Amino acid sequence: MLSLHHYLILSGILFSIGALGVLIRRNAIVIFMCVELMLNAVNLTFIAFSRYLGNIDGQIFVFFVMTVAAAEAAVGLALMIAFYKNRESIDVEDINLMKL
Amino acid sequence: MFDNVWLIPLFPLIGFLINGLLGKKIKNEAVIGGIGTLAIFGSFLVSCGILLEMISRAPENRVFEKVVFTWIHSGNFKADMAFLLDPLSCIMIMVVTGVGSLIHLYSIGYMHGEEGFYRFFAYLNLFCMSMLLLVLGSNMLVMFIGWEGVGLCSYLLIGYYFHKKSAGDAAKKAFVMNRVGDFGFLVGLFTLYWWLGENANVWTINFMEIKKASHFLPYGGVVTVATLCFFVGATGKSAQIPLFTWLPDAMEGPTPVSALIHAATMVTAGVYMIGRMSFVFIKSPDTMMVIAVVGAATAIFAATIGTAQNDIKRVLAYSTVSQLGFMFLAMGTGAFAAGIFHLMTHAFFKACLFLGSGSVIHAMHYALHHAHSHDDAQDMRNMGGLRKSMPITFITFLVSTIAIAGIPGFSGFFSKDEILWQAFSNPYHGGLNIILWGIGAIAACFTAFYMFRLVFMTFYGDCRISAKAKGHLHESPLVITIPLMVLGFLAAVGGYIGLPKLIGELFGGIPNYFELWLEPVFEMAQEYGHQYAQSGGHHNPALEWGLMGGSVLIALVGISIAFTMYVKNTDLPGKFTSTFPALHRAVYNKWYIDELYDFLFVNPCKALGNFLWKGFDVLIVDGMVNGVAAVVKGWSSAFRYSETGYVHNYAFVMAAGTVTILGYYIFR
Amino acid sequence: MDYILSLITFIPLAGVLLLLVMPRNNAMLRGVALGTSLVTFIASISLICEFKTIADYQFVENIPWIQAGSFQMNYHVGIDGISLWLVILTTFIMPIAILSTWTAVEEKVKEYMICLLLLQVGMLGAFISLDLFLFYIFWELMLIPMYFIIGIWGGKNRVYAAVKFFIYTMVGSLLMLIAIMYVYFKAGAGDFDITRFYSVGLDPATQTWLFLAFALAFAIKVPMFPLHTWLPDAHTEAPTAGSVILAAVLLKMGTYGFIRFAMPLFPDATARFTPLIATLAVIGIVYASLVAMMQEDVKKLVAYSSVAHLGFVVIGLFALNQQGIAGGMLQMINHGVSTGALFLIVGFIYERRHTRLISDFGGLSKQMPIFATIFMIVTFSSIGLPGTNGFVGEFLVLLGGFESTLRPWTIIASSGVILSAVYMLWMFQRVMFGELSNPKNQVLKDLNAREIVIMAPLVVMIFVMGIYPTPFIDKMNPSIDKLIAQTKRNQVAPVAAPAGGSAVPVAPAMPSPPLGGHAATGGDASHSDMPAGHPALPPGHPAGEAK
Amino acid sequence: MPEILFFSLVAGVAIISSILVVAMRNPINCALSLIMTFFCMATLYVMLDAPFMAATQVIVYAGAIMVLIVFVIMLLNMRTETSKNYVHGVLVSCIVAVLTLFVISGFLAKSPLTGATGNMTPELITKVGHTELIGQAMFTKFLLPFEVTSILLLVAIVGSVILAKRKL
Repeated sequence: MLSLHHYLILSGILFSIGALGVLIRRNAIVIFMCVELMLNAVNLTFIAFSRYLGNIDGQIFVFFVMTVAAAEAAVGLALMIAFYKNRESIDVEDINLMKL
Repeated sequence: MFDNVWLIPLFPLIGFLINGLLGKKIKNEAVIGGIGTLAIFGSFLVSCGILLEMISRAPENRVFEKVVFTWIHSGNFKADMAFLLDPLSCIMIMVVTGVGSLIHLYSIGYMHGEEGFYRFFAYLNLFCMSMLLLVLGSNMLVMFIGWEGVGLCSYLLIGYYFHKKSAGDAAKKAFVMNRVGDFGFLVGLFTLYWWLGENANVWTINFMEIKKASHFLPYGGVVTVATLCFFVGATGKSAQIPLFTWLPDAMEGPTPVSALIHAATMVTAGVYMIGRMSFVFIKSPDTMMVIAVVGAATAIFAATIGTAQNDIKRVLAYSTVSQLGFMFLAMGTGAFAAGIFHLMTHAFFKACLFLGSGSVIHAMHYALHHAHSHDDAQDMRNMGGLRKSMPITFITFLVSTIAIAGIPGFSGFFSKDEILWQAFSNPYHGGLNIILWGIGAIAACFTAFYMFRLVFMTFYGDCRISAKAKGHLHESPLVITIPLMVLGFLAAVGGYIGLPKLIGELFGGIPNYFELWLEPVFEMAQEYGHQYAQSGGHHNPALEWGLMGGSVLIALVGISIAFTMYVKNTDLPGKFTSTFPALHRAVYNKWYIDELYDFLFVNPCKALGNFLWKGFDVLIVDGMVNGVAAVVKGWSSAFRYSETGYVHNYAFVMAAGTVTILGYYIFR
Repeated sequence: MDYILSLITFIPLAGVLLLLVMPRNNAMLRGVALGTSLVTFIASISLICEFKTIADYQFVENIPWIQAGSFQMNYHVGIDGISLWLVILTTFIMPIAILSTWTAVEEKVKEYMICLLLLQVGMLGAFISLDLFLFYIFWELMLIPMYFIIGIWGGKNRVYAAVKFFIYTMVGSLLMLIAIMYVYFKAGAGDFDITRFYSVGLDPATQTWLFLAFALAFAIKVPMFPLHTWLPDAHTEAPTAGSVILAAVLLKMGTYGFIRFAMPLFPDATARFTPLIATLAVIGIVYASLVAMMQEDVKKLVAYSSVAHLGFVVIGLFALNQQGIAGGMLQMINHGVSTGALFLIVGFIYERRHTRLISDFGGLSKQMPIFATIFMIVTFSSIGLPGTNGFVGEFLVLLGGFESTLRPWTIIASSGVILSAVYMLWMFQRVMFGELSNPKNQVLKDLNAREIVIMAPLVVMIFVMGIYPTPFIDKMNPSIDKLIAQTKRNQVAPVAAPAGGSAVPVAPAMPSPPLGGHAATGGDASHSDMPAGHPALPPGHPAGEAK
Repeated sequence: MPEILFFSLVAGVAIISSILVVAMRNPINCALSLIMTFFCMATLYVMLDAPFMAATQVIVYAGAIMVLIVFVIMLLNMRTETSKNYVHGVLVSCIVAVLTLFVISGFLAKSPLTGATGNMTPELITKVGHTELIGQAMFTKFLLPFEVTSILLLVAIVGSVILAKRKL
């Protein structure tokens, strides 16, 4: 029987992969996509719990997460474009104003 | 009249303020000089009034104290701005204002056309005010204002030609050496104040109150310490060994300054101070001996240097140091009245000598200037034969020289002879007396020698400047010669108010008026002195006559040597020099005392200062401070590597941290 | 007139607010700042007029401020004879300081003036605080504007100097904060009123540590050898106004702290450390004089002379008798006037020549006669010539020292009068005398009207205080007596009280407290005759409160 | 059983495609893999009786956001990175990722996995309809957050316009 655990483990795997991507990639857009991946993993958890606990609140949260993700996409991509205009690159290693 | 004593220092102060603040705008030399001279002359008139009133009073009513206002009052310490009139200060104000007035008058002529004419008169007035405060002060602190004030004026006036480096150096040297003395004065003051307060509960610095409480003071002990400190102050101010080297250098100042400050008044402040506190000094036999020995040593030491100098003013300067030595010798042998007497006569003849030399320099300068010659106007080797062109200067100069040499009939004879006699016969120093007398006599011989050497080199022989310049030589104007004549007259007759008893008896018992006058001042000191005096002096008239004759003989010997060497046989000095080159060099270079002081004090101080600054301050203290900073910086720069500035490093650390923390909570 | 002290303290703050909203018109900004400081000065004159010559604190304001549980901080201000003159000195120096950099500071004038006025608030506040907590706040408040003044408007090496100044002072004040807290807990719950702390009898061991903490903070500020190295740097780099204020007022914070806090609060420790502190002060005098002698930079020379002068002040204070403390207090004011004037003078020539090296000058007397006269007066005041202010203070300090147990130290310190003459006159000679050889110096202009206006009040003060110092001394005398009584009595109390306590008038028959355990009660014996006995505290509050 | 099979299939595809997202060099490929993952997610949502969420997932994520990303990638004309694809700490990062997974598993193993239960049963969903259930909750209980969301979006719009327009 398909249980909550299945979903949660899948979600954990996806989350870990997303996190790995965030940590190892240099391309800002790819990192951004990995963040989206992590968000999705969380969404999956929300919905799974919502289903198994019979509580709709989780799904509403997913809704909000999506909104945030959309807003994030808009602003984040705008930032990247702005940065690219400036530096001709969106390599995160070039975002190093704080470096000594 | 006594109540108006505050006017005496006030007049010069007003003169100083007017000339100092407005002098630049006035511009008119006659007005500036007039204000300056009138100011001090006003003080002179007041002083005369005070003198007359004092004479009219009975001897026991001659002490008067005038409090103007309370200056400092803190706890049990109180210092009033107050003036003390007694026979001693009366003599001093007469000398200061009298000689001061004449020198002011003289300066109008001498300083004519100098840049900063007003400045000169302002300083001169300020000096007179300080000097008057010094002699009139009724407590040690008011005296100290004057004490430092005259030092300041001396500094200002020596540095009058401030664009000359030598003048600046000399001024600084004078002030600093005076400061060393002041240090002694202060410590002495503290010691006396503290000891009297602590042990006798007399918290005072007032002379009269100290005098009243002086019976509390022990013989020797703390008094020796205090008086020695005071004596250090006196050596600084009065140019005694070891602090005498500033006085010859002080001749960088204009000549009237040398006459007023460095001959007649300021340098005698130390003598005056000892006289003022005679009742304290006498209580320490050791100090008295130190004073006598230092005085005698200075007298002979400076006299030897005086024999080899060529600068006319420097000879006079060393002569001053030497004569001051005589005064201290008198003070140290308990002959306070004789010391003060010599102070007074010395003020007359030395002021006259300096002013005379000024007159000579003035003339020489004028002549050389007009002949476009760059020869030194003060070098006696350039002079000679001036007696023809400058008769008044010559006569007054000669009179004063005779006076200083100690020829009977002139003022210097009476005072110097008195000192020598007292040195020989005083009851305090036992076997040392004869040595003191001997040194004094030899110094007197030297004095006669170098003074007449000066006269012969300057006024006799042939003129050694170019013929062109010779034509320009002429007698100085009246404004210069009048003070010379007055001072010359005083130098001749000033001694008769203090006729030695021996001579007085010859003329029907004329008393020694001077000693009589000062008797109430030094009475107490004599009383204390008798406590430990040894079996009285040898009051043997025959011996006194003999010594008197001896000292005259000594003076004549000095004069005749000078006559032989500088008039009759002018090759002799050169031969002498070539026979004893080392001796001559040493004497000519003032026994290398300046170099010795440089080596002993100045250079080590500089080196120490430099070491402390660069070695200690910068290297050690700052090094430690900066070292701490460097250590912190080193650590932080090591830690800095954890902050790479790359976003993913922060992300990584954040993730790892989160995982660690969560892991801890989940698996604990 | 009840709020006159607050008024004086916060007028500059009002000036700051006004400056904040003003447009960036430099002339107007300077005018407002100057006006503010002048108004403050005029207001402070009323303090002198209204001041009664008694020992108590006057113009007292005591308003509850922060109440956090048992902690209570009050806005408690007031002055006595000791702080009166320092307040006046501060308000007197401020307009002069503002005028001094009228033209020298052209950048960020608004911020500069704000910093200066804020600094004034801090200084005045520190002098009038009677609440330790309030004092600490003002003490720290001073630090920040000064840091900016040095760090922004300073010379070449300004950042180094500013940071050094900041860190040095901060280290000290942190320790002081800890000590304040400790004293507070020892005293038991209540407010931070210093009069309350005066009566807390601490045991000698505790006093030692607390005294050291306070003394370190104050010694750094004074500054005493060997904690002085921030001073030459800070002075050299600071703009003229900064140097003037630093010398004239900020350094006094240290000595004021000693006399107001460290000595009466920890009398035993004071007695114990007097030889040490006197030694440091004497070393400071001789050492700084020797170092000053060799300086090549005029400003550094003056800075080192400050160290020497403050050494005299410290000797005077620790002589702990009427003359010594009065002399020390006078010397503080004198030093403010004379050294302030010296820094102004250095500022004048620096503005003209942009160098401070002694070797670059020489013969200026010829070109600048007015300047030469003023410079000479100030120099002699700094040397301590009788008739100028420097003498009275120095003399009283030495006299006081000589009367006290510090006699040997005083004799060595007296040699400072020689050394000060050496270094000051040598500097004066090299700068003002000699040939006017440098062509750049031949075109120097004499002082202009503004500069004369700046110097005139200082020169007047130099003579007034030198010739008639009586009003200054008279006004402080009762407070000094009280201070001495406090310090001396407390010195006896913990030791002599068990033996019978006859040394002090003990009103209630209190059992003598055991030493060590609850030292907080040690002050009971002396509590009853405290003039400002705290009503909130019953005499002899239980020792348990101290926990 | 078929449920589990199907789940495994979908989950496998999701994992593989998400790994591809991390591993692919070309951003476009990454984006396409991500879209694949999103579709898998939508499928899973359907399996969890949340069809409305599945639809939203497809529309918002796969539709809007991914289009935006692809657009940007193309706009910036990004090519396959030749060398410096990854940062240095790949291995360490992998360890952290594995640890993350480990921690999550640990949490799952230890936690009772309970929470506030509700009355939403598959029967109710089929009866009332998922969309309506969501709508009811959204416009009653979560009305205020919902409205606030609009402000968030507004801010995002303004922000992105400014960022993209202004010459930085």
